[in-house]
Amino acid sequence: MRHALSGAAWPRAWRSPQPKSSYDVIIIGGGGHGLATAYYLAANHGVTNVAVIERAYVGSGNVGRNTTLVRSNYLLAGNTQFFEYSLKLWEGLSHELNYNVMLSQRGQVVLAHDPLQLDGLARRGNIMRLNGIDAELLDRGEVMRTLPYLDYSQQARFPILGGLLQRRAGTVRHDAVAWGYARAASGFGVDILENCEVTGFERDGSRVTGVKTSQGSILAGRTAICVAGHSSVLAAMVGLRLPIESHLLQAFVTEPIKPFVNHVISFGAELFYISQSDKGGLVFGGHIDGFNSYTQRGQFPRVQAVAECAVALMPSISRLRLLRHWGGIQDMTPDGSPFICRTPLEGLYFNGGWCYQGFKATPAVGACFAHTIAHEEEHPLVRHFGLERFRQANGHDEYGLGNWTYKQ
Amino acid sequence: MNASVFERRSALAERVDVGGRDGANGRRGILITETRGSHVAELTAFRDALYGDRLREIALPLLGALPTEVGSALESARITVLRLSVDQYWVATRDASIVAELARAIPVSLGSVTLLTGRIRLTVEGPEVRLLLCKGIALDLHPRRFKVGRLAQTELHHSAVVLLRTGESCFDLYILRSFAASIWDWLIDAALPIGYDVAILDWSG
Amino acid sequence: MSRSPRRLATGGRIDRARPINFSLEGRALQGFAGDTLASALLANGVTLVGRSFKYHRPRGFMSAGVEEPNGLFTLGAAGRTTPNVAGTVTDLYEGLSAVRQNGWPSVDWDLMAVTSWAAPLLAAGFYYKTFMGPRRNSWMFYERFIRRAAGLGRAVHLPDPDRYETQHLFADVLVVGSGPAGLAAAWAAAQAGAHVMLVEQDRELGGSLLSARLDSPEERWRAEMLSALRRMPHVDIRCRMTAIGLYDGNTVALVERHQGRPDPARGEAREIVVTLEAGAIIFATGAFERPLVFGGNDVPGVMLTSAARSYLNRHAVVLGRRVVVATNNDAAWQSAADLSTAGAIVTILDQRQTVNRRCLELANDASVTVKLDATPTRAIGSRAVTAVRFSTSRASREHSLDCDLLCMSGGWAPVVHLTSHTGIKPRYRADIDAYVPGEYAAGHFGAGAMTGTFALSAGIREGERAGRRAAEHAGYVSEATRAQCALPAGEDAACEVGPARLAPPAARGKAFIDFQNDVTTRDIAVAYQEGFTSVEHLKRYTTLGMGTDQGKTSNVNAIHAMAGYRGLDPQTTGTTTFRPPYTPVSIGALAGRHVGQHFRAIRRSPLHQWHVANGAMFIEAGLWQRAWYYGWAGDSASAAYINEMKLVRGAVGICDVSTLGKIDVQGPDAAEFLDRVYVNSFARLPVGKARYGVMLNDNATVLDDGTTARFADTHYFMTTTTAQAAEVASRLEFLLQTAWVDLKVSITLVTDEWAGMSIAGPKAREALQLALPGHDWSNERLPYMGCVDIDVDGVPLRILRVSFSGELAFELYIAADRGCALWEHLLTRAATLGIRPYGLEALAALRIEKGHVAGLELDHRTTLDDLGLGKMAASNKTFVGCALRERPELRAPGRWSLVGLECLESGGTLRGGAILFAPGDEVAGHGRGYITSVTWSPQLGKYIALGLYQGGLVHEGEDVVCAYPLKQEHVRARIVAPAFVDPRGERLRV
Amino acid sequence: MLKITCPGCGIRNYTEFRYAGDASKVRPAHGVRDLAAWHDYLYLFDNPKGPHREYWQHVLGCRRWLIVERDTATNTVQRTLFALDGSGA
Ligand SMILES: Cc1cc2nc3c(=O)[nH]c(=O)nc-3n(C[C@H](O)[C@H](O)[C@H](O)COP(=O)(O)OP(=O)(O)OC[C@H]3O[C@@H](n4cnc5c(N)ncnc54)[C@H](O)[C@@H]3O)c2cc1C
Ligand SMILES: NC(=O)c1ccc[n+]([C@@H]2O[C@H](COP(=O)([O-])OP(=O)(O)OC[C@H]3O[C@@H](n4cnc5c(N)ncnc54)[C@H](O)[C@@H]3O)[C@@H](O)[C@H]2O)c1
Ligand SMILES: Cc1cc2nc3c(=O)[nH]c(=O)nc-3n(C[C@H](O)[C@H](O)[C@H](O)COP(=O)(O)O)c2cc1C
Ligand SMILES: [Zn+2]
Repeated sequence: MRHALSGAAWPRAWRSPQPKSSYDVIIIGGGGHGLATAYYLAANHGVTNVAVIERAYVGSGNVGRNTTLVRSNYLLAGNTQFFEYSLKLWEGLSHELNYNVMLSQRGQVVLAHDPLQLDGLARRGNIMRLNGIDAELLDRGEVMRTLPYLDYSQQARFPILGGLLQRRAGTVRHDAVAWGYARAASGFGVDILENCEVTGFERDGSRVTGVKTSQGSILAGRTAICVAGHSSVLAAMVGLRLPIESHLLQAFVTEPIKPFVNHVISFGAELFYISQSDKGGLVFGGHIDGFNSYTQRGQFPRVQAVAECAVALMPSISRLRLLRHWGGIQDMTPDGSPFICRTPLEGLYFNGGWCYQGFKATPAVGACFAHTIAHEEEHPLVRHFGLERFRQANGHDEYGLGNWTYKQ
Repeated sequence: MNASVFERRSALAERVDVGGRDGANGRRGILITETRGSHVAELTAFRDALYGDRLREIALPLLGALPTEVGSALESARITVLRLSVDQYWVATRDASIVAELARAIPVSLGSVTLLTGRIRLTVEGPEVRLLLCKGIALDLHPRRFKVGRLAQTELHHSAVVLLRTGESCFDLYILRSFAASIWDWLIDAALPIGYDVAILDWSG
Repeated sequence: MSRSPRRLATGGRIDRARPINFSLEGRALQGFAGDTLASALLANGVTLVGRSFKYHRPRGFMSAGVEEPNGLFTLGAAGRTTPNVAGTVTDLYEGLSAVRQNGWPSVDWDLMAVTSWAAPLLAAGFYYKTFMGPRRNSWMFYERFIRRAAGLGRAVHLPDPDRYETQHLFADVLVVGSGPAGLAAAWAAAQAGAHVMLVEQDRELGGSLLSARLDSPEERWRAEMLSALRRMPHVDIRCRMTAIGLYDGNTVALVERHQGRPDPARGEAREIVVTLEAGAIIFATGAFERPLVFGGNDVPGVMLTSAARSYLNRHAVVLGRRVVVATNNDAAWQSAADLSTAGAIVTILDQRQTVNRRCLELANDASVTVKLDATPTRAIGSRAVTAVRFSTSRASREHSLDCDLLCMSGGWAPVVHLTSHTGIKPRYRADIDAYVPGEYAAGHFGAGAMTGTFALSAGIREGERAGRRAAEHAGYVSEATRAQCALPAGEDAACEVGPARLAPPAARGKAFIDFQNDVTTRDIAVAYQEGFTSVEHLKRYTTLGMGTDQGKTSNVNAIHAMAGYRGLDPQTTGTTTFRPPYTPVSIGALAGRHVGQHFRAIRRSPLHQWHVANGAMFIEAGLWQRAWYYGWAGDSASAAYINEMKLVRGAVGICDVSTLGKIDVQGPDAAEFLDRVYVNSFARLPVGKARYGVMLNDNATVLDDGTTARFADTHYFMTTTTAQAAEVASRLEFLLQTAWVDLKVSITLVTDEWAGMSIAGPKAREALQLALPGHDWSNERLPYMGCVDIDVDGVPLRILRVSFSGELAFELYIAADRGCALWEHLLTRAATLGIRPYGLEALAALRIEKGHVAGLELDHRTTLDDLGLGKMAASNKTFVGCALRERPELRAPGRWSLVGLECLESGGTLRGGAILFAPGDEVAGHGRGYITSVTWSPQLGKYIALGLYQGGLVHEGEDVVCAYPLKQEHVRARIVAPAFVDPRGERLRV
Repeated sequence: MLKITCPGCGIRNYTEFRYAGDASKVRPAHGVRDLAAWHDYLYLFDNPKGPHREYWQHVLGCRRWLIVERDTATNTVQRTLFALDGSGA
């Protein structure tokens, strides 16, 4: 605050060091997950001889291009506790990092348009309540009172029957998360190496001993992959095949307007969700484009389909104008759940497969992955997220997706 | 067959009856016609090159002629034959007996003859027909690219349709019955600024 | 007709004979046809047009085009209220009403301007460092105020009364932009025979030529070119159409705006979004003029030079009497000359030590005072500019010049947006101090100012060349058409550009870089010091370029500033990513006609109209609308379904099942094929019999269930659930075409070909005997699970004796278009039995009583065994999913599997989504299962349910607690076999 | 817009098709009960950034299944054939 009031600049947010020849831990990927992992390694486990290697700039990946929704309305054992842990960490994060990440708990309403959907939400809400997580089931009238500007007319193609409200859900300022963790980790001595791309791994038999990068080889006791949409590319460098396909998800923002939408609203007829940023833009997103791609830019028909959902949900959005749309590459998994685990290779750890939901998980991923790396054993909250889970059963299928990466 | 107590009913009955509307410039640039009482049958041969040829041998005398190119159709007064893929044909006719004859003539070991009672045939025509269709169909329908007699299986309003060009400014659309009312509503909505007339061509008499 | 103080009596491209009335905040004003809102306001002396985002500083128009950062308005009223519209691109229309934005209580007297006293607090990144407050959720408190202050215009929560459309168009060659380069390109491509579409966002063709005087050679050239183009039949010219994005595969998204006020009742669209596929694309999008960066460069009256010229020559508006033009390049000299010729006293300050001889001659001829080596340091004035301070490299003292219009020109930024959309990075060209397209994808060509070719004739020739090459790419090679078009008479204007000098951050007064988002040179310094030095970090930390203008006037200046701090050249720093849309586009336009009921197609059963006419209420089931319940049975679903159930259990009802998926499976290998896809055997199913089948996904979860009947050795008729019909069909086709290519089977989707109806209840047979008396409906002829094709009056009918409800039942299928007649026939002929229709709600309730799985039981997570159907799996054959079904956890005894539940509390309600616990359990955590489907059972007089429970029927007879904390309910229930009615199935077989 | 040339119908927008994943994976023969083989087939992907062989069905057109060779880094399609003609590698 003092710096802010005086108007003077703060010191450099994070150092820009030269790479050392070796580290105790190398984290590949300077997104939210990689930076949070580095921070918690230092803060919780005293491991500070750490490098985060980022091929572009910090936050250039999905942490900097997601729709910033955080929530803990999960159903399956394992998920409820993990995501609630994450939400709790969000609630203290600005103070912990001394950096305002602008957690805005404006509440999320998930809508239902047929009775089965409503029963599904009821089950979800009941599970949340049974696990100490706030949830309210709204009938049509209550949704109308809470969100009076949705389409309740005869013209609505999929009438709104009700919804599930989690008041503690909301949004977080995405860039601030990357910067806040980077700054705090750097403060502990973590080296953040930007514009440094990992191009291969150093190996000693079945042990991974470091990475090859665009700035030379760097050795490490333990190496952790945190590269979101590029997990398979990294895995291929050590000959691993993953239960992951990379898909493109688009996001959208309108011109800034005065407060218009207070909550985060999720349509139930198709995948579509919307909220308003502090800057005033309506931020929204929909379904993945539907075929695997690393292009980081979307197809126009998806833009139109998402706009159609927007108007179907909220007819008054029609006159507002789309300012920008962009894409991010995300890992899609057969069951929609992620991986945080050791790998078949010694010294190599993996976090990925986050589908649509990795941003809200950022603090918990950091804490649990750091634990997993530090203790060489999975944190109890992430035991469901192993790479081998499909050998036993169908994995951890929160939304009943079957086994399709591309239909979610 | 037509005298049955179970008379055929259009999926668009109430809709077509409403009639047309003038467009923004006071004109009606489109005519949409629903053909009633036609019969559409699908002929397919099982996957085997020889079967396809046999099928053609049998069908040819009954149908008079068969389109040689995949994605094209032949029209005569009584009958339209559409070739959807190598060994898949549609026969659209006002004459139910042709379908019956085909079903009799083609052995079940060779392929199948299925009466399609769930297809609605709409004809859209008029000087503005391409303007209307470009609102929903993502194909280049310029006559130098899509000639008279060409057909395409494509998408219209989230559903699969067969589009056949029967004239410079005249197209037939075969649409699925369950989507028909929705597509109709969509079409006349799209035709609103252009102006349209509607008509019924009844072959059942 | 009122005379505006600043409007010239003659000249310009306005039609003085067509005055247009409009209003600003209720104040009646007048302009002319040909005006934009901006030019009309300026003509009326309105120069203060908005307040800035953060500091609420007064602002005037900076530009005359899409790059405008300041002059944003809220247009229209009620449902037509549209915020954030740039006045510079709004064509004036009769009755237009505009409101300026972001001032409170008004833009003229903005109390929020106090925030500028707290300016130090608002430096880049201030949010991140403050507002955390003492408590964890303090931000939520501050945020309320920040949100209210943020945002530009105010939108309304009313539906938009206007109409939009989408279209698909095609062209051999698309030309974007109708400046000299674009016109020449379109002409040349059309000469070669290509079908050309020429799009221009402006209301008129000509681009920068529209800013030339009407008596100029440029204007004569434009007119001749236009008439040449209009004579070419295959040139499609569209004004008011903006290319908003370039996508994969030569796809360009465009938006066309209606002129004036469209009438939705007559079908007129306000905007049309076009997806255009082009054989080749020519980008002739021109260049934006860059502002100069000096203190107070945002004071109203400071404006881009090209804008001042455009207002003068295009709209006949003179914006100042004492004008200073500050520049680093030649283009501004023409504007200075034009302003002077129009009567202003003009001084030009050029940063360069020497300039082109032609510039000096131009100035001399037009009596413009020239000062070289002169860099503006500060504009003086608060609500209007009154003077400018400038310095030279020779003297340390600042000079001052009074002025009421200060024009600035800091060089040119080619419009490289579209070519960058597909990921091509722009390249920096030091000679013109600008970014140009890094490369072109195959079939893409650039021409004119957008490639850095600023000289007029060279741009025209480049356009011509691009036009020919594009036509060639699209397949039009023609040797005969090498003819060149004429060039404008006279010598081209000079067009050299010097380097832009930025005011140092220490200079006095705020020097703005991003005007809309209030990013100053100091903010860039802060970002630099704090390490936000990459252009992407700079953007995100300062919000630079993130406003409605997307940094069209600010990005290059910002990059230069940061490159300067870092000691890098602009090629190394690079630009931020360009993203669509090029200019903001209405969300309604993107949605087009897919709004309201047209949002997604509605599928209707062949009996739909009957249901409508006979009091049915409908419910969504995927795209289908299904009859939910009927008015005869009650006013609400909860009342009606019970009466409908009673009817089926007590007499006979009829239900529309046409939405079931239907697939014809034919061919010599049909039996083998079905044996592979179903868990149970169909090869041994006799002709004339039907069987319930279940198919699995490869991962052993249940994909679908349904009845399949055999009508011949090689012919089966498969039904699927409504929900999975499309999925099943695709799956079957997949297997046949990729894995089992040797099987001779053909699959035809016949869902739409058949109307289906189920006649169910103890009197079902009687009903059929009454309705279709000529046929044998006896149990012997058509036993349970029998099937037969019959002929009624020459019409084929397909009968399956299957039951979902548990009662004696027959499913009748008939050609879809005859369905309604059959349905009515049955109802009339069997009326004496009291037959009536029943809907989906009753159907679902009946099946719960019977214990059939559906809906939430088939949720892609449950396996065959979970649903109690494990014994259906044939052991003597293999089927899809059988391998992975053997995985250990899928076979574990403790899996949640299907149970029935009976409510034990009179007056208690079972609810779907309740969580199940054993009586001794702590009611917390994830429970042992949950309720999937519930109904009131008139038969049993209580609520019954299906659910999944850990261990399943092992616990039969035990009590459970159904917890529903959302309503604070705990209800006791008992686990029972999931067959509440006629468990032995006797009623089915009568 | 991604365009796919259906060998039967010609060049179309990708929206007429449905994507169905990696076509280079070999489905274990019907009846094979090898858990590991099915696991790898169903759950593991090369997911390359570069050339990719994949299944699409022309679901709103001729309904045929296709094999499309496309570069996932650029979305450019190199080749399309009917799955029936391209089974195997
Ligand atoms: C459009 C969109 C919207 C989303 N919305 C939400 C939402 O509302 N809520 C939610 O919870 N989740 C959301 N997600 C998902 C969420 O953003 C991601 O799951 C999450 O950000 C992934 O973790 P990350 O932050 O570490 O990833 P990233 O920020 O992507 O970090 C990975 C980093 O690895 C780097 N990298 C890759 N390869 C290499 C290499 N070879 N060498 C070095 N570095 C490399 C990348 O440059 C990148 O910076 C969304 C995703 C997208 C794309
Ligand atoms: N002397 C100089 O230094 C200098 C600098 C720049 C320009 N110029 C002059 O400007 C002219 C350049 O000609 P030009 O043809 O290259 O450019 P132009 O500016 O004359 O025309 C570009 C046109 O493209 C349109 N446009 C841009 N993006 C569009 C989009 N996405 N969709 C639809 N329309 C779009 C603009 O509205 C404009 O009309 C020449 O006369 C040149 O002399 C001179
Ligand atoms: C939550 C959120 C809000 C955003 N708001 C804006 C905005 O108001 N203006 C803007 O220009 N971009 C906005 N963006 C988009 C960014 O400019 C940028 O497109 C995005 O971070 C992806 O980066 P890229 O386009 O550089 O690939 C926003 C992004 C996010 C994630
Ligand atoms: Zn096809």
